[in-house]
Amino acid sequence: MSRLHVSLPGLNMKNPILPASGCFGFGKEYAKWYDLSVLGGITIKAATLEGRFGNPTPRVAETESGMLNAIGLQNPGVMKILENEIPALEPFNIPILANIAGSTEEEYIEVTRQISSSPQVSAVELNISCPNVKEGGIQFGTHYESAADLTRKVKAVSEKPVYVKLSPNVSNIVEMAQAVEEAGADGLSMINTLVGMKLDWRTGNPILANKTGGLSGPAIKPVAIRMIYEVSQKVSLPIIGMGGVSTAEDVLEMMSAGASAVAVGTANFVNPYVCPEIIEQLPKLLDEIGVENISEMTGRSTKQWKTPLSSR
Amino acid sequence: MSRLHVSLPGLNMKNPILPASGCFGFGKEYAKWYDLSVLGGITIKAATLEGRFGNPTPRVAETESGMLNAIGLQNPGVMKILENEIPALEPFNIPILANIAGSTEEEYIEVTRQISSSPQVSAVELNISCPNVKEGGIQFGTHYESAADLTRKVKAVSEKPVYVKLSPNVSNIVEMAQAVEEAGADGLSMINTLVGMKLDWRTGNPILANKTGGLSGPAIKPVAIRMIYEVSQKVSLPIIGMGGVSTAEDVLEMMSAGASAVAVGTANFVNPYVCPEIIEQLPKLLDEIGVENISEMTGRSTKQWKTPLSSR
Amino acid sequence: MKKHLLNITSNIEIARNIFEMKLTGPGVGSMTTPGQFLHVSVGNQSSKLLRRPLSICDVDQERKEVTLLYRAQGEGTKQLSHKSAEEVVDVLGPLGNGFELAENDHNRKALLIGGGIGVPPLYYLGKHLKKKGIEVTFILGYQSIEDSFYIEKFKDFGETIVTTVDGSLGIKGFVTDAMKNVVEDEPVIYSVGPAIMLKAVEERAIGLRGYLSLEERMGCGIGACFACVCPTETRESGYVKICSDGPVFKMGEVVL
Amino acid sequence: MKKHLLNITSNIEIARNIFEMKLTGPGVGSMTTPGQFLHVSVGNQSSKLLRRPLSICDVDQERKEVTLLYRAQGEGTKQLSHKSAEEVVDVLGPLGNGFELAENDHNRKALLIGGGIGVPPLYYLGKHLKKKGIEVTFILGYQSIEDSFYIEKFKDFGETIVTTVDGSLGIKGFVTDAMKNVVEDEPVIYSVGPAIMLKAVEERAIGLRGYLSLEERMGCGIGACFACVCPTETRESGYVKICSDGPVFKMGEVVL
Ligand SMILES: Cc1cc2nc3c(=O)[nH]c(=O)nc-3n(C[C@H](O)[C@H](O)[C@H](O)COP(=O)(O)OP(=O)(O)OC[C@H]3O[C@@H](n4cnc5c(N)ncnc54)[C@H](O)[C@@H]3O)c2cc1C
Ligand SMILES: Cc1cc2nc3c(=O)[nH]c(=O)nc-3n(C[C@H](O)[C@H](O)[C@H](O)COP(=O)(O)OP(=O)(O)OC[C@H]3O[C@@H](n4cnc5c(N)ncnc54)[C@H](O)[C@@H]3O)c2cc1C
Ligand SMILES: Cc1cc2nc3c(=O)[nH]c(=O)nc-3n(C[C@H](O)[C@H](O)[C@H](O)COP(=O)(O)O)c2cc1C
Ligand SMILES: Cc1cc2nc3c(=O)[nH]c(=O)nc-3n(C[C@H](O)[C@H](O)[C@H](O)COP(=O)(O)O)c2cc1C
Ligand code: FES
Ligand code: FES
Repeated sequence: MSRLHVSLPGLNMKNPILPASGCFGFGKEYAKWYDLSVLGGITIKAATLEGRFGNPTPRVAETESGMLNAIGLQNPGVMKILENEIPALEPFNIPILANIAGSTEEEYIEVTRQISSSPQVSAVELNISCPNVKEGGIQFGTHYESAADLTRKVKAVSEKPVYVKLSPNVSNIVEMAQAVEEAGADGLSMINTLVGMKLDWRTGNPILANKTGGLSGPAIKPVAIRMIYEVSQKVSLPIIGMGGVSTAEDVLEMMSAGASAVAVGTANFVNPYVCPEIIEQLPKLLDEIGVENISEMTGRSTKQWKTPLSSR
Repeated sequence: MSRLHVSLPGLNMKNPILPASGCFGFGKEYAKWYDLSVLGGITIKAATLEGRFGNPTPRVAETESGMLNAIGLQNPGVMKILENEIPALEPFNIPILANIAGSTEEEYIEVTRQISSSPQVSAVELNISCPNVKEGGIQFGTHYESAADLTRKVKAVSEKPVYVKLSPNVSNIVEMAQAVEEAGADGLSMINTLVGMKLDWRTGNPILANKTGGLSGPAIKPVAIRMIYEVSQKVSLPIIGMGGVSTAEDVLEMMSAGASAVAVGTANFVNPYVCPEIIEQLPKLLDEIGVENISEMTGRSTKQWKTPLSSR
Repeated sequence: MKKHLLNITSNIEIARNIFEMKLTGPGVGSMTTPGQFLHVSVGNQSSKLLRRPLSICDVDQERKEVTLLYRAQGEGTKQLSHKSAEEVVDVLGPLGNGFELAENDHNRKALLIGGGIGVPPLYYLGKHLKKKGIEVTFILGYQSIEDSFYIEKFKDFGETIVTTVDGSLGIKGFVTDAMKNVVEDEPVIYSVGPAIMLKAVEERAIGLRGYLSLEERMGCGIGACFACVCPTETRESGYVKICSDGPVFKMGEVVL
Repeated sequence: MKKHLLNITSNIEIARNIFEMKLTGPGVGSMTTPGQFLHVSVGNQSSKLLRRPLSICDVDQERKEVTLLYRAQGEGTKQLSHKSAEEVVDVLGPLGNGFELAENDHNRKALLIGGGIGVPPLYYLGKHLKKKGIEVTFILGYQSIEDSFYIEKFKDFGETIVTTVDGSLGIKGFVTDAMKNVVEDEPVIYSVGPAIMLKAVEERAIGLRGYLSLEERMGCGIGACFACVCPTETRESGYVKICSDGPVFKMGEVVL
């Protein structure tokens, strides 16, 4: 087995790198740039029950070392995704993590039921943290009981392991993580974007048509690292870490904080080859620090002390 | 009256620019660089009842377009501040905003009582949001009732207007703002730092001795703008905006979002002259967009629509 | 599709805040279609993450040299304007679908209408159309004479009508003010500029065949992030992506 | 105190990852005291906000040229190492308090002990002490021969003993392994290096007078942010700020 191999519920990955949801479409665009079979896995764009057009444009804005997006969950709907998008990924033979969104519990449940029954889908990622649509699930993402409740119901119908994607826009990420753990989640994805905004100083108008958007990119990495560090000490679920990762060094930092696999989002826009480049770089860095298997990296920052550390 | 003049409770400022607490010491270091009387005001470093040594070093780390700090409220204690530090600012004849921290309600109350009675102090800033000390008030900063309670008690003893400095590490900043408004705050300062962390990828160890720290700098500006934008529509208190401001354009962006004055923190470390340079630049930008008085900028982003906009 | 590191051969201001950047490298070989764009990184190690879409303005295949014209307006393009010869620029491209070159229209006329920083791609397009023997007319709209550029060069390929908003050069007004008799003339329309201009052009050109090149803020530039969509009534999905389905669309195809 | 824009006259690698940068400008006039440092901005418009403290290694007041020696290890210093002659570097300084030059010690000896990237400020210090007629001995500690630099230049000012951890040059071991007979010799000690080295030096030099230059991660570099404190038992406040009260302290003054 390769030294980069990692194994998470439903996701048997030849390396810990997968693109983050919404930053890689359904894969076919990047398949024109490189052979996707080098990836550890792929997270596909959020699926809702019916197709959605999303928000008006402009949908993106640049910020210092980051970007704002307010795409608004545009997608063709779960049926078309199952018909057209997922089959196209078959040749690459990599685990597929299907991101799921909705406005109501019923929508989440139905989308999960449909998508998790595809033999190609390895696991589902419950997006209860999209800040960009009025009914994008953010109500579940900041309210612990609703999140736990939804997790329980989705788990009941899912044929595949369920990862819950946490919003960083909460007072206490640990309590949120514990709530969904207790509700039966198989893993956590964290973090989604921070809610942010940018105005044109000349006019005072927001750049985004949606006004606010989700902040991603290197700017938010310190928040992601902190939250993964805190949560990994208090729950025993595996964590797919994300938030500002753009280099192999970032991947090892995030795994040290407690992540078992790492998703790369915004960095794909900066460099479409970023995922394969990171994957190529990882063994060199492991050599540099004398670590044989990358899975040993997970949680190094806390393992070094005998008792778990709380950070404040 | 100058076109840059702004007036907030207790703070009659010849321009809207003041250094942020903790980023400017007690002023005397920067007084070696320029004449502080050009400033609209000055926020001094947090005072506690007794002197505190703060956290072990390293206390700062660099992140992309930002930095982490975990100073830990080091200060000589309120008495020495009143004896040695505040009098040294007298020659500059600018409003002084005194930042107050504590571990207990009693400490906050006592520090406020003492410092607000100084004739040189124009207003106090209640720091209920320091993420870097176990007992730095963060328990008040993320719990609405405790924050309101503390505000009420501090207001009762303060001889000067009270600004409450809000933490961005909350699920709902608007509810927090409303709670302290109801409790009688005279104004809001926002935002304090986001809790973040950085690890050395080679060792897995945190860079900061305190492990986690507060994220500041341009990286967090989109979060600050969003929170000021949301809060300014739901409370009628004046807001001292801060978070990543480093140019005159940033100042106008933040005022457009709803701030009445703007504090500059981390940018002082990048360029010690940043405050006077911004102040010099502001009239040129106002000319460029044809605005006479800077106070007209406050809340432009929302004033342009007839009904207040909620952003999500 | 490819990422290329190109070397700057020159980067000079040719009008107020308008820069002409010439870049060379083997990657230029693939840049053959007018209307396509490059997704340009403005700095290394920098806090500006997103690439800037810039149209291909001209290509010299012998020298393997591509020309971009850009306005230094925001932080990113200003940063680009400070780069000097020999420095390297990281670009993705060529991206998007360019202009259809009206193969069957060789005995017809073409009217190329560009506003402001929409002008550049018309240069490479005009060159191609002229080579095909099509009679080309340009209408180029600028803010004022100080903002105008490349006018003499456009004249190599066809009649060139200039409009300026302040009247300091050519016709005072907008490009549409120079669109007399278009419908009778029956040219094929090719237009690039802000949405508001494209809309006005479309209204003046009802019944004609034409192509519009759209602008929108982009994330990926390659069709993956859904940042740059535009509604359409002619496609089943209900939208197009400007970066990968466009930036050039048939007139009438998208809802402006 | 001042911010200066200095022009790079040269920036070259003189040992493995060790760069010598020479900078010129009128601001150099004020850089007269060994042991002070410059707070150096590593890039414009960049995502690296914090300045890097770098010691003054040498100053040529006639040419108004200051020399810095730095190890390109992290992102910021690597960025600095890519700058070329003619480029401008933004520095604050000179900052901090330098070495006391032992005015009354002209008939005594000085022992200057530097480890790794603590070596540079000893050069300017040695120059000054020699000019005052003091007998100078250097102990310079490096990782290995590839990391060593400036040894021949140090010899101009006094005996120069080298240690390397791997034994590839000079004495195998640490600087303290070269500190024989120090106490009997009674030199004034000047030492720069990591805290662990300074502690070891201090232990070997009990009873001697000496100065230590400390390192710590800095925010402001000018005493305002309290990032760089160090405990002390000799001052009322209980702490010193390395950037403004130091970086040089009397031996015994700070708790290492
Ligand atoms: C297909 C296409 C072709 C283009 N061709 C050219 C050209 O040849 N010459 C030229 O000068 N300009 C062209 N533009 C516009 C150009 O992309 C923007 O002017 C440029 O991105 C602005 O960047 P900035 O750094 O100046 O502004 P900033 O405000 O710093 O940009 C911030 C972010 O907003 C985006 N943005 C801002 N304004 C625009 C805009 N008008 N269109 C798209 N994105 C924008 C930037 O790309 C960046 O992501 C084209 C745009 C598109 C979509
Ligand atoms: C007073 C003083 C004088 C110094 N003189 C020299 C010198 O002459 N030559 C030289 O090569 N180095 C010197 N150093 C150390 C030098 O400042 C660091 O090596 C450098 O800041 C590291 O930056 P980086 O970009 O390589 O690392 P990064 O890891 O990118 O730095 C990130 C942040 O941490 C800080 N940092 C990292 N390591 C150190 C360190 N060892 N000490 C202080 N801050 C650190 C950086 O300044 C920056 O703020 C001195 C330090 C001090 C305090
Ligand atoms: C353009 C864009 C679209 C996104 N769409 C989704 C989405 O559909 N579902 C989801 O769970 N997260 C979505 N995200 C969030 C990312 O998956 C990721 O959690 C976040 O961007 C942080 O990672 P990054 O900093 O590496 O981009 C989106 C992010 C971006 C930038
Ligand atoms: C080194 C440092 C020390 C700080 N100390 C304090 C403090 O004592 N009290 C306080 O209310 N805020 C403190 N802050 C927070 C700032 O006042 C400000 O709210 C925050 O840094 C965001 O602004 P900026 O991005 O402009 O730095 C500190 C920030 C930094 C960087
Ligand atoms: S920019 Fe990403 S889809 Fe067009
Ligand atoms: S670095 Fe700010 S006090 Fe020393």
